[in-house]
Amino acid sequence: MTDILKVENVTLQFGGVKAITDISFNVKEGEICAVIGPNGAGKSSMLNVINGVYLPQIGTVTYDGVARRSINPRDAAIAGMARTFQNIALFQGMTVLENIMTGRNLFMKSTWLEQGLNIGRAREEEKINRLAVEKVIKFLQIESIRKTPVAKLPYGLQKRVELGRALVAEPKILLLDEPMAGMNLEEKADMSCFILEINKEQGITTVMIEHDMGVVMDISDHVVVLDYGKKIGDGSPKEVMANQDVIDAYLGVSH
Amino acid sequence: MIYRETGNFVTNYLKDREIFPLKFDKIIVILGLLILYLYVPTMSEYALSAHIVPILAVGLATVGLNILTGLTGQLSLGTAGFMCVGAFGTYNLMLRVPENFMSLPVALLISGIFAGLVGVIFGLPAIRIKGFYLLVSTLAAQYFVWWFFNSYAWFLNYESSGVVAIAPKMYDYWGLGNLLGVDMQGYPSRYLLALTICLGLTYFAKNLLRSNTGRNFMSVRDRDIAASVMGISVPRTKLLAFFVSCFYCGVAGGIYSFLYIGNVDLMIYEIDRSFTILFMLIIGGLGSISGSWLGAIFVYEFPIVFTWIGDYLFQGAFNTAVVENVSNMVYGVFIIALLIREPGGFAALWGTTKQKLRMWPYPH
Amino acid sequence: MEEECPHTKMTFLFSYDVLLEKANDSSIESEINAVGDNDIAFYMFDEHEDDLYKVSHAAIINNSSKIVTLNTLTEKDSIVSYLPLAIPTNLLFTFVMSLNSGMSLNLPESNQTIEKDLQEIGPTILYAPSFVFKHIISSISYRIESASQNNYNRYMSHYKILMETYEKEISGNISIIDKIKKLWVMLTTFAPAKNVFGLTKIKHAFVSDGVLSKVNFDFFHAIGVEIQHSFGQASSCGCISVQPDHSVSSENVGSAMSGTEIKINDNSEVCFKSDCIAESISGASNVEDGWINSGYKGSVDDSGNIVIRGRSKDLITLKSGKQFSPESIENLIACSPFVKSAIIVGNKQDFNSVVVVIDPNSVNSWADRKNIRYTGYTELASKDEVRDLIKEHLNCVNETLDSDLKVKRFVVLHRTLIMSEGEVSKTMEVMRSNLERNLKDVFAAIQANNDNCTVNDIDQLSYDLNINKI
Amino acid sequence: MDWVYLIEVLVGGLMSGVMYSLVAIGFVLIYKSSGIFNFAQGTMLLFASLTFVKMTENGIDFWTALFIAAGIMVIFGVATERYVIRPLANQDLLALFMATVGLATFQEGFSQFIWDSDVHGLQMSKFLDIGLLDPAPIFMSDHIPWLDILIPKFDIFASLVAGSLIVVLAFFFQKTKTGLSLRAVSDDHMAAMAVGIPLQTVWAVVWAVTGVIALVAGLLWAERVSVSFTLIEAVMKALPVILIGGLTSIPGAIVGGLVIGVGEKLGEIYLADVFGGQGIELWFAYFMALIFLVFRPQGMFGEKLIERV
Repeated sequence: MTDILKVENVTLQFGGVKAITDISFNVKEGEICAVIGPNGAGKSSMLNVINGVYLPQIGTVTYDGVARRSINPRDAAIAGMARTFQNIALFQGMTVLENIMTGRNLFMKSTWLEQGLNIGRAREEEKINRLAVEKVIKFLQIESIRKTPVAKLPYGLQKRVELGRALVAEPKILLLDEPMAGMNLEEKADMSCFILEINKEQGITTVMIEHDMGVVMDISDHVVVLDYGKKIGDGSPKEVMANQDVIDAYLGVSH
Repeated sequence: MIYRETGNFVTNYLKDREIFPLKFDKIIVILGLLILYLYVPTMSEYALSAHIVPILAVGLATVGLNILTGLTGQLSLGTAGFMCVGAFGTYNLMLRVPENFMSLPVALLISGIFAGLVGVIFGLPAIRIKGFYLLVSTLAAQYFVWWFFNSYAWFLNYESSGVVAIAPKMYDYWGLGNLLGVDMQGYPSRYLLALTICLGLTYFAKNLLRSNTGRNFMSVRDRDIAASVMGISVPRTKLLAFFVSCFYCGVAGGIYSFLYIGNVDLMIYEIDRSFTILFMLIIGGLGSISGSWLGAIFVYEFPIVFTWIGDYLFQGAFNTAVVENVSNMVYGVFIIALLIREPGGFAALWGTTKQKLRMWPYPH
Repeated sequence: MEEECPHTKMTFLFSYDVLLEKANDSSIESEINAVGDNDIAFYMFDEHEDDLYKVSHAAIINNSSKIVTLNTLTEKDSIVSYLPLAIPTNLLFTFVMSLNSGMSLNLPESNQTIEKDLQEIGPTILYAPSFVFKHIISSISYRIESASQNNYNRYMSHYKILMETYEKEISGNISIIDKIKKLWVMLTTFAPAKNVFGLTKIKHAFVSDGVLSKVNFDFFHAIGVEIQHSFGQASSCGCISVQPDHSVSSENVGSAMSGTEIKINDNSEVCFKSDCIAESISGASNVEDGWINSGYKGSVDDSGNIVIRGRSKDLITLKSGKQFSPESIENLIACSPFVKSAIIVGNKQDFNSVVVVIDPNSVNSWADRKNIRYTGYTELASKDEVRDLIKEHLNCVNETLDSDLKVKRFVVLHRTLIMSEGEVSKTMEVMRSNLERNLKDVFAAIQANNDNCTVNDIDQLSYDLNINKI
Repeated sequence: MDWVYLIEVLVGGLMSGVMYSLVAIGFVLIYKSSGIFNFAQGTMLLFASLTFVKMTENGIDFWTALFIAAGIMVIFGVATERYVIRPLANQDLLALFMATVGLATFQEGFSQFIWDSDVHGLQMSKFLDIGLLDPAPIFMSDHIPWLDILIPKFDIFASLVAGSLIVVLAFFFQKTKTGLSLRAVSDDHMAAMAVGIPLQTVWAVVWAVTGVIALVAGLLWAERVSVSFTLIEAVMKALPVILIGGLTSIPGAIVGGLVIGVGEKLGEIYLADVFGGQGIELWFAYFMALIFLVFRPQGMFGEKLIERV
């Protein structure tokens, strides 16, 4: 299998603070790669560098064979990256359906004039893309909340809607930032199933930040461990668990 | 209570996104259209000229501002400036283009496009500036446009008074009036033209709102980073919102000057009007097209009705200044109370009422 | 899979894609033609017998035709199916009947959307087990309980008017004023109330199992939802009797349909003969002298209507030797919107006791209304106020009962019944034997006449329950 | 190039900048403490100065009137916090902005209702005769003797008042407990609440202080433009100032005011001809602010936001 994503020597700093120091790792096509590490280890920053929200000072990210120091988030989306956020970034003023429909915006080719007049391509696209959205709604079992404003939903469901919004864009690679944070056991189990199914059935490469070690060990193929902005482990879940640095980081050996 | 929703189901996705999915609403809308087109034109000239036509004009501007502020989240205080571009644009098109090529409805739309382009220019800073900081750009637009038309007398056809009357022949519509034997300068025909434009543009706005463009607008408003991560071009979306919004304001300005007042007067496009329209938007409810119209009706009629009640109760015991001041006080308190009680404005109030009616007799 | 389901031949199971491919195959026509009338069309599952029944094409089509003709169903009708297919009568009433009459069959989108779907579709035929009707009553009740005081009072007074005029209506002496009153309360309260639940267009509402209590039955009839009881089981391909239209008796389940004969045997059990029957797959037979024993106690009244008293297995014999079917009393108790289910305990006892499961929704709303604080179901159920509420209701029920059947003690259960543990069936019928196994402490304490008991529940926790005297 | 003229213009610009800053400081205080974009600042100026003028016109002496007017402004500020801001806490910022616009409408009606809508002149010189020096010349333009530059003495007086106000404010925020609480609140609402700072009290204090600042600013402005409806427009002048300054910074408000004041004067002199018309000061300040913000979107002293996602 080829590497769909290569992160090479990436360093990111805000002002004088280094969030990420010289990190490199590869993600193979079709795998679930978990990025783990204590709070403040630079995990979210890593995702933000990968899809271009942050611009790293040094280093390249090679995605789909193209090496770049930075990528515009929009271009990343066009190239097939979709993601969810740590603090849910749903569009709070919109319904579940509208939120997920927004995920299809790259498939909408009609102009705003057509859409305003509600003619031709605009109608057709609404129909076709709605069909794709409905498939995702069914897959995530959120039929009953389709027309509910997302602001009214409980946390777990919002996470699910956000996953739906990313998924409906038919991405090649899915970046999930703590998809199970703050969920109860049942919700976590559901979410793990969804992620596994997305990965195995639809073959979408998944990069996931997660705190729950149980979940990480269960579903990921490849684990990258960060601590204080540095990479301290990289390998299969078993290898990583046996790594002394990782154990130290998690058990809190003084630095 | 009046809603009977049983058996009201959709069989395809296009039906699911209809503007009026409930049968009952459809009936009301058809009745409303009949009244608007058949009954209202027969109302007195006073009712049309002092109430209905001006409400159509400011309501349309409110819908325009709603697209920018309510849907896209870009706060604007330049509405009156953009209306001003529309009014002067229409006047100059009618004045300078040979009348065989130009007619009022066409001039209104073209000057709307002018206003839209001016809007795009002043919208450019929005790509970098966010939130309240953007006020400075729209205020610059407001003051600059006003100063511009004030300074360059060419646009006013060198009328020294600052007010130009509109020649009757400008209401000619390519001889349509003679053909139908109707006085096209009369308020009924002015009303019908304004109504048709407003309904058309409201329908257009509603369509935008429920289509991809509308969702892009709202996504930029709610979370611009998430929007760009999903492939939405945030700058393009903002500029488009400026264009569409200012187009509406421009057309509304044309309607205000041509179909309501009957002359082009710079003084009515001062900053106060921008605030009035912002009030209409907030009271009506951000993001709701029907709310914009409700807000426009309320804000426009409030001082009129208040003065009328004051006169009726006190038989002119107080002078107009006192009535105006009290009206301002009541109005201010009303706005604050409404924001405390229901920040979503009339649209949200109507939404909850409708929900109650649908669930009657149950509370939820 | 073959090991788990020995009666299923694997060749019949395809993935959906393969099925679709096969459907496009031209050979499908000949396969269809090869099917004979007496070949098996479905397997039906009987939860009580825990057995599968083979149903032939001819039998089930025949049975459904009878119902279609009896109720003059046409392609203009529509029905929503929301029970598992394998439940015998559901299959008959929804799938087969829709094919037979041409009416449209609707399936809800998911479990959570049933209510909304029902409202949107607005079916003309409702086919449901009694728990659905009870659920509708309790939903109305808990929603009204949480309404503002004004609305609540108005609803209650309208409810009174409705029931009064309904009684006059069936007794035939309704005055014009009463008619106007009824029209008014319908228009302002009950028509919209029906509408929210999608009941507006209902022409026939079939109850699949057992009978509704009189109060609920009358309420539905009063608001114009004509309940028709039916009776049947898997061995009869679903249905042997249906109440006719406009029947106003909540007691019976209608007379035997054409082609069906009814006999009451010596144990006063209902036996039947029918031209459409199904065979058990396990070979277990309940045929006695050519009559199939339904396993239900019952009788036939003067006008030929069958009255079902309850399952013979569940029969209770008091110490005094008095025998009765608990179901009728349980139904009476459960007709309160606050009671979800009730289980009578009385076998070999001096008197009857009852285990009550409260309805969380309506009791929640009621508690909110009364300003009662609680953290969850268990605490709510243990509240003195709730105990008093149930006690009051039981007193009312007792007034209608013979003196030796009166309920003397009751327990408010600390949890609801769990379907996955088999305590209730898919149609929410209480499965006594499983319940008695899971909550043996409660039943033992009641039988031992204790005042309280500690339950070691299946969740490994123990709960203290009071056994209250009435 | 006439250097003296240029310096005169510059100094004049600085002086009018001080006036802008005075209005802007009130703005910034409220924005800093609660994130509210207070549009009622202009009507507060009107209300304060109108109250003062009407009292002096009715024979109340300067200091008493000043004291009473300040008291009324404090009550008004506290009432605003209690009945407008508190019920709207946790609302979206636009709603709060609109509420202050509503407040402005109310205040505009209210102040003109209880007083009147006439234009009042205000000569401070009348009141400042406190015997130390002959007050009349202070308010006349004069040449500063050793430089031969024409500077209105009133401007110097205004600058002194503004300067001392800033010193008092600085003392208030650095040394008093309430001031420190305010700084804590402006840094982080939640954290401030967590350590037990009473948010609502702080807000009430801020609104009261803003009311007093509005009184001072109102009186100084009124000396120039008279007490009337036009005072409300002072707020429109202050907008570009605080936006350049960065909304949350008092030094920003001051520097912003000076920049706009000087820029406006220079623009009028050197650019008016380019645009072929008079009155470019109507929009020139906004353009300056706009161009500035395009290069520095968070304003001069505003905090740069790193958006966490």
